[in-house]
Amino acid sequence: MLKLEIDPGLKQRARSAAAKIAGSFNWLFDEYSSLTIERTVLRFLGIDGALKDGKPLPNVVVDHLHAKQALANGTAIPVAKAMLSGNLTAQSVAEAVGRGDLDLTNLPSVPPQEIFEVLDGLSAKMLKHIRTQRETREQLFQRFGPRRVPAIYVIVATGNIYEDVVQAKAAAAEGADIIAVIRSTAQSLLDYVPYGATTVGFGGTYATQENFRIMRAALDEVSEDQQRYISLTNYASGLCMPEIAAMGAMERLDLMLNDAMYGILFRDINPKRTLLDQYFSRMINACAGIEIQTGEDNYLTTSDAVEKAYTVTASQLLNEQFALLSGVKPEKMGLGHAYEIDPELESSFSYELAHALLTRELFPDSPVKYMPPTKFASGNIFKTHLMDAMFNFTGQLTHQGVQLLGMMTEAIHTPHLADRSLAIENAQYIFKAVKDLDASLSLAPDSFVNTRANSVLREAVEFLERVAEEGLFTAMARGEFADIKRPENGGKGLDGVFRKGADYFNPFLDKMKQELGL
Amino acid sequence: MLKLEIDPGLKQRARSAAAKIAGSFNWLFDEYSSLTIERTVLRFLGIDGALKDGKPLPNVVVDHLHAKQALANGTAIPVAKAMLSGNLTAQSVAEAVGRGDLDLTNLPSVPPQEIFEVLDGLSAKMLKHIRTQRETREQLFQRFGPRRVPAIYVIVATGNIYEDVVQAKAAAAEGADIIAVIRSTAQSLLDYVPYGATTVGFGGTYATQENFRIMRAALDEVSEDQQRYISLTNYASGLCMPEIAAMGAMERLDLMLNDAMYGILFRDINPKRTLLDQYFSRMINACAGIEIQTGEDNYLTTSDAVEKAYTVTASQLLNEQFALLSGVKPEKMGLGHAYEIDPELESSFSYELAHALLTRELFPDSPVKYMPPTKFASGNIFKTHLMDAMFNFTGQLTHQGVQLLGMMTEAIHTPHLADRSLAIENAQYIFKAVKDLDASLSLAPDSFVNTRANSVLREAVEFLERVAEEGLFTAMARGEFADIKRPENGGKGLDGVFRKGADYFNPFLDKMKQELGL
Amino acid sequence: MTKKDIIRPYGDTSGDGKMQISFSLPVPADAFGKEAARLLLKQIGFDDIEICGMRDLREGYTHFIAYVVTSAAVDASRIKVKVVETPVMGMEATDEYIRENIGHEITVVGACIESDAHTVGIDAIMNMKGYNHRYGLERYQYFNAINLGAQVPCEDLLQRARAEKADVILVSQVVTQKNIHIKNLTKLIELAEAEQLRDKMLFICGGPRISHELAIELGYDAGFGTGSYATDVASYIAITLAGKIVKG
Amino acid sequence: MTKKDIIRPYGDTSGDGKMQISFSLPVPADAFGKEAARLLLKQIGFDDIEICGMRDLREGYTHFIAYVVTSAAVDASRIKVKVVETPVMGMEATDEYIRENIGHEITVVGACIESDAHTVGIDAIMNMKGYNHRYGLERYQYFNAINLGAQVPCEDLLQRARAEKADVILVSQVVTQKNIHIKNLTKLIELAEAEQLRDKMLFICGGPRISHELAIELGYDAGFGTGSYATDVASYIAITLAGKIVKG
Ligand code: B12
Ligand code: B12
Ligand SMILES: Cc1ncc(COP(=O)(O)O)c(C=O)c1O
Ligand SMILES: Cc1ncc(COP(=O)(O)O)c(C=O)c1O
Repeated sequence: MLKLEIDPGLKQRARSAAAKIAGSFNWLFDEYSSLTIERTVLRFLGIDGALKDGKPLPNVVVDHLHAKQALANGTAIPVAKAMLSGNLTAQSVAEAVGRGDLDLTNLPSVPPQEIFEVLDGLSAKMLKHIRTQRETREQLFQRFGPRRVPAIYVIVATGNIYEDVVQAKAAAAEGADIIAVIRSTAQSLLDYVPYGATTVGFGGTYATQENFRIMRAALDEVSEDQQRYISLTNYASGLCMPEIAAMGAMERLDLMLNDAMYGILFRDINPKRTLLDQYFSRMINACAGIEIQTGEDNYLTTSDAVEKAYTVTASQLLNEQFALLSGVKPEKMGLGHAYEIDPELESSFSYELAHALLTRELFPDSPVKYMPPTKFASGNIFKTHLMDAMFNFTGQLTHQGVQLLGMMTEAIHTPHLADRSLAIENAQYIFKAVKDLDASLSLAPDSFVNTRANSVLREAVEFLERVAEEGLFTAMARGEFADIKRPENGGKGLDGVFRKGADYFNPFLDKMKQELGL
Repeated sequence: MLKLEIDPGLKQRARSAAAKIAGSFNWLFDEYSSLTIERTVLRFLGIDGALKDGKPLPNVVVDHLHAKQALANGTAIPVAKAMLSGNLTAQSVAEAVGRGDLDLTNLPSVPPQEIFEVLDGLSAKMLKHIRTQRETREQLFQRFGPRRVPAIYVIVATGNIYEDVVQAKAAAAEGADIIAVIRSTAQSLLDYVPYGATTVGFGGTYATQENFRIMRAALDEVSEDQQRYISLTNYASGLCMPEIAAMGAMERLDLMLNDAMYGILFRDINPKRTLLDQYFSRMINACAGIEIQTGEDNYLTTSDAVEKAYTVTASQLLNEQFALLSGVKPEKMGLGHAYEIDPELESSFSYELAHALLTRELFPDSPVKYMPPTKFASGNIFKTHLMDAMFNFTGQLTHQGVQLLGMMTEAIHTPHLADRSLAIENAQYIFKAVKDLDASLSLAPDSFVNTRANSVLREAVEFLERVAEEGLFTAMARGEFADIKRPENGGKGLDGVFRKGADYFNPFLDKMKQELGL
Repeated sequence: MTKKDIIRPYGDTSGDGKMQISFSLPVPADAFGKEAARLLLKQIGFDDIEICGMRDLREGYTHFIAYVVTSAAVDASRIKVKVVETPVMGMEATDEYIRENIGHEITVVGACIESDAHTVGIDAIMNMKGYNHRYGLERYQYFNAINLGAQVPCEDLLQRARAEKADVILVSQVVTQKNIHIKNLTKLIELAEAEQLRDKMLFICGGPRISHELAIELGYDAGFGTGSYATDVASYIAITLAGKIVKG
Repeated sequence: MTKKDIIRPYGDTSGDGKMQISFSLPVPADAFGKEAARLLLKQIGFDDIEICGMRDLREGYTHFIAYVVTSAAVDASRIKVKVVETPVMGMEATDEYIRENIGHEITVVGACIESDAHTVGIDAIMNMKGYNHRYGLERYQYFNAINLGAQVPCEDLLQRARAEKADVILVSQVVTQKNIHIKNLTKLIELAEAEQLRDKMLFICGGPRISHELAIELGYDAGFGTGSYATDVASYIAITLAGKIVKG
């Protein structure tokens, strides 16, 4: 078996530096909330739908309170109050606010006990629904058998949810285990989640609850046909992390892109907003039994895969520590890395083997998310197909958890039906060909592969210790991550972060913490 | 390094069985000659050209003697006699015979000493030419540096030598190290070698001396451009093995397909004829410093690559022993094998790794000729391209000598210009990616790969020992090889084998034996 | 004609007409070459031409990889497929069928004709062993299968067929370079007609580039392409010969 | 017109017209589907259609792989290529050229506009570091390079350009799905015209699917595609602006 010999002292140092960094944000997690966290609470209470102009009702309600500077204690209490006063459902409360018929800051007083009872009932119901979804998934895996390793993950990205369904079903029938519906360009930057089924998107299809529902239903159908549980995934990251996580939990998504720092580094979302939102959103993922996936691949789409290999390792370690704080179990942490090596580099495969093994060695329980070549994919589809084959080879040889299949048309267009099919054929052929190869091989300890893995880890440790020393926000402000400077108070969405008032109440946060043993 | 642990006793038994089989043909090699051997002598004496109807002059002269039952003592003496009597060149003698103006059985007598003097002069001159060609090649390799390992070998097969030249030059410029001009369908079965430059062939271009010359000149030109010596190869096997070997020697081909048993098994050429012809033809190859390549891949185009893997090993061992008898050095023996594994087989890559390593382990000095997937190549060019990548991976990982690149259009047509270019791109990418991978890896002794290699060798040994017991011809007659029954006196060309007379003389055979220390 | 009847290529949106193309031109790998490639595709009639790959093949040639949109569409209702229409039976069923409907052994003579030496295909149909878990004709009780092997001249095949009083001739053609297969198959049929054998036997050809349609066009009774099995051929022969007995 | 002037695809024989094609159709993977594929290719105008691959994509779709022959040919003498024609100078030479011919710093404002977040391309042109061993414009002595980065609304870009008194605007567009790049680039030019900025600056766009020709068509001064370097852009800007000074 291919097994690295890694200096145990280094591993130990790596984890404690990362834990120190992640552990210094209790002030943020405990004392702050954000607009999207509040909108999540509303969604969980049962508020959905949108105004004619497309503005979702959760935004309407939160903005209403925000505008009146009445958000400090959260949205749960005022909504519950309004429900009790008017004998309304949460949804009707929101609709009334939307029509301008109701002012949540001007409600008759209600005994707090009644308020907490209402909220207790609604939150118990929602958490039960989420638990049921988790159990349904577990039963289906029980019935159909576990996911293959690496799982075959493909994207659909037509922009039209109905066209996506056709492509997803075809992919599942050909052997895909996980379907990712790629989001429309830069949905990260929307401070709301669009509503309803959508048929127009650029580079992808909007993440909406209805779209989740449509795709989940389609995949449940194929799962029966194929007698194999087909997982569904989408992106949480962005200005609506917890809301989308909540939608995923309600609609039984099985995995979600959820990176602790992606929004900050790659979308210029405010650091505080991002860390705060990811904290709650991952808790939702954890309760729903949803496997999170992190976005380390993003470091390598702009930087060199060899020179900056340590940034991937460092980010994996941080993502792990942040995930632990949200109650995510190691076997649900799909940490990321990517085969973004220059195909012109001599021994490119050996470098990648070292990097892939290092991830497996550091995170043995993680269903690692392995991303394909994209940066060096070119208009030469035949060459890209080969690079994808080398990527598939590495994925199977080193038993990565999830193989995000590369497409031979990566540099040209979002995948056509045939591109995806050829990608699945590629993976299936290579996976089968090298199925048990690992069992025949071993690694010389003084070999290039082993040496390289150790040196990447050493660089990561040195980097993390430096960051632990100066603090994450300072380091980010200095451009230590991905060569991009992100000041603590810069970026989008800072005005959506607020300090909790003395009477702040979020019925879900507390219950989830309890459920997760946090 | 990937190194097999092979039972040394098995290796020993394998070689002695093969040596016993090959060593039992001295009666044939010493006491017989064939029409093509005699035509070779004539070609070496300087006879070339053809009659208007296309019949080559060497055939005219040999058939003339054969018809008059005057061939037993060879052609050298009668031709020399005619030269002396008429003060003619060998060529004019042949032309006169061709015109019907000269009867070689009816010549005035000439003192034997004069005859031998003439033949000694002509043979010395020709052998010097061949030596010069060999030295030229050696100097060019000296100047430009050695061939890469594995060497990149591609075929051209347009049927038109001038079109072939364009394709060969393009391939060389893209990185090919060896150009093979594929022969027109079934040239093996022609009992003559066509004359002159040819522009019409099916599935390939006729092997003619003029075509050899045209291509060699073109490649010499590209070698200068590329500052890399580009080798040329063609096929000797068939009813004209020694003649084509002679043409290759004269025109500085660098490698030649020359399998001891191909003609028998795959072309139904008589067993005696084939073994006899290969004996002399390989001697010519050896004197010319031409690397021979054997045709073990042919076993697997019809049989299963796993079940019949041992037939490849057995044939390699036999080809080695026959080659040693002709004075071919191990470093000039390009023994063959092929990546003909079913891509649907689980662990196909591990099987192939075992087979590829076994060949390298048994023949460490051989510039092994490694053939690509052909049988399982389908009209799905994308899939075939991937199979070729796995083949290239194995070739580089196990340091095979010559990689005969697969083409993604293998199942469709003889290669288009772009197909060949994509094949070279495939090889160059994979070779570079896994360049030193071998150095990082080792093989567990009880691994599947090691166990499999030992079991293939064991099957080969048992097979060879059985054949050694009953004799090669008997075994062939019983269909032990490639499941095809080939009786000793069946097949084409037996009537072209004759027992040497008491005064038989072949001025080249003796000199070559001497030169090769046989 | 409903919308469903119009068949157009599909990339990722119904009827988007997307196609992938690659080809080589005798042009340099530069803006001039790329424009030549674009014009060529335009001349063929494509729209939205995106030349995404350009590879220098040396010696003045360049390889282009492109995605294009075609406006071509096929009317499904006009597609007429010529296929072998007899149902396919298993080996035992076929033997049983012959026993009942024909009552005697069927003699089949097969070969790769002329220059073609690719026997694997015809062996797959005729030899005992068969192919992909379907036994070949030799294994059938009611077939007398004579496989002459590789590179059999047309004359020899017909002579043997006559001598054996064959009911069926099977011909394989694999090499298609310069349409050699068309030439060889035509030669066989013409000789058979000249020798008045054509109507005495079924003439069946096969090979990776043979379709039933092509076979009919060349004057054969049936053609079998890639992925055919002995079961297909045997069923066809049995049912067709039984039909002739009834008619005759 | 000599024979050399006629450009036709080449497989392995001059002018053989061979092309490789693949595409998907909403048809089953059977004889009917294959015939639909053949008819489609025939309708496009291809000859010698050989459908060598047929892959079931499920959900009623099938993927076809084919080799065909086209009779199309391009007349070399009619190919007119619109390319950036200014010679390419190195960094030092360009700086020197600007010093001599323009005499002051050139201000360049660049951005990925609207929804596009692909900054790697424009960074390659503008940032210090550059790309593939060619420094970006920031590094040039005579360029004042202001890179606004990703997802900049057209309005903001123009406003900043006006504020900086920019000589040149650089725009990158990488995403092309549903021709979003055409829409965005057109929007920028129309706004610039409305704001009377169009003639005050050079407008240059770039991206993997941008050609000089397309740029001109959209109303830009120049366009740069895959494999462009800062040297190309800097030389073009320097020489073009110097020309304007002379003329103006
Ligand atoms: C194996 C092989 C060989 C072997 C053949 C061994 C043998 N005993 O048959 C050897 C090594 C001898 C060989 C030699 C050559 N080959 Co070859 N060979 C192949 C290869 C790799 C596989 C063919 C095969 O066995 N397929 C498997 C069988 C089961 O499939 P099949 O033939 O299609 O048969 C099925 C159906 O078509 C049908 N069928 C076929 N025949 C019949 C007949 C009847 C009556 C019926 C009902 C059905 C039927 O049923 C079969 C079962 O489903 C192909 C490439 C490829 N991957 O296809 C090249 C290929 C066919 N060969 C090719 C060439 C050019 C040659 C040579 C001419 C090369 C040369 N210059 O030396 C020589 C000469 C051969 C000759 N004289 O014909 C070309 C043909 C190009 C073309 N389209 O014209 C190919 C495509 C390779 C290439 N890309 O260049 N070859
Ligand atoms: C890296 C990358 C990303 C990174 C971008 C990081 C960053 N900071 O730029 C991330 C991960 C963020 C990303 C995201 C997305 N991407 Co993206 N991405 C790529 C990728 C892999 C490489 C692009 C690249 O960096 N090329 C290298 C640079 C150097 O090349 P270049 O851009 O062509 O630039 C050169 C020239 O074009 C020219 N040039 C470019 N701009 C300019 C400007 C001027 C003025 C001049 C003179 C010259 C010039 O000079 C440059 C140097 O030579 C491509 C696939 C590929 N291999 O091409 C997909 C690709 C471009 N992405 C794509 C998509 C769809 C997306 C998403 C929409 C996916 C999604 N739904 O989430 C998102 C959203 C992004 C958005 N809002 O725009 C598609 C676009 C499909 C299409 N044709 O429409 C591609 C082709 C992938 C695919 N097959 O789906 N992506
Ligand atoms: C972690 C993560 N989140 C989200 C996204 C994409 O979402 P958006 O384009 O909306 O930022 C990506 C894309 O690479 C990602 O890696
Ligand atoms: C050893 C050997 N000789 C010769 C040939 C081909 O020559 P021919 O088709 O004339 O038999 C081959 C083809 O595979 C071969 O392997």
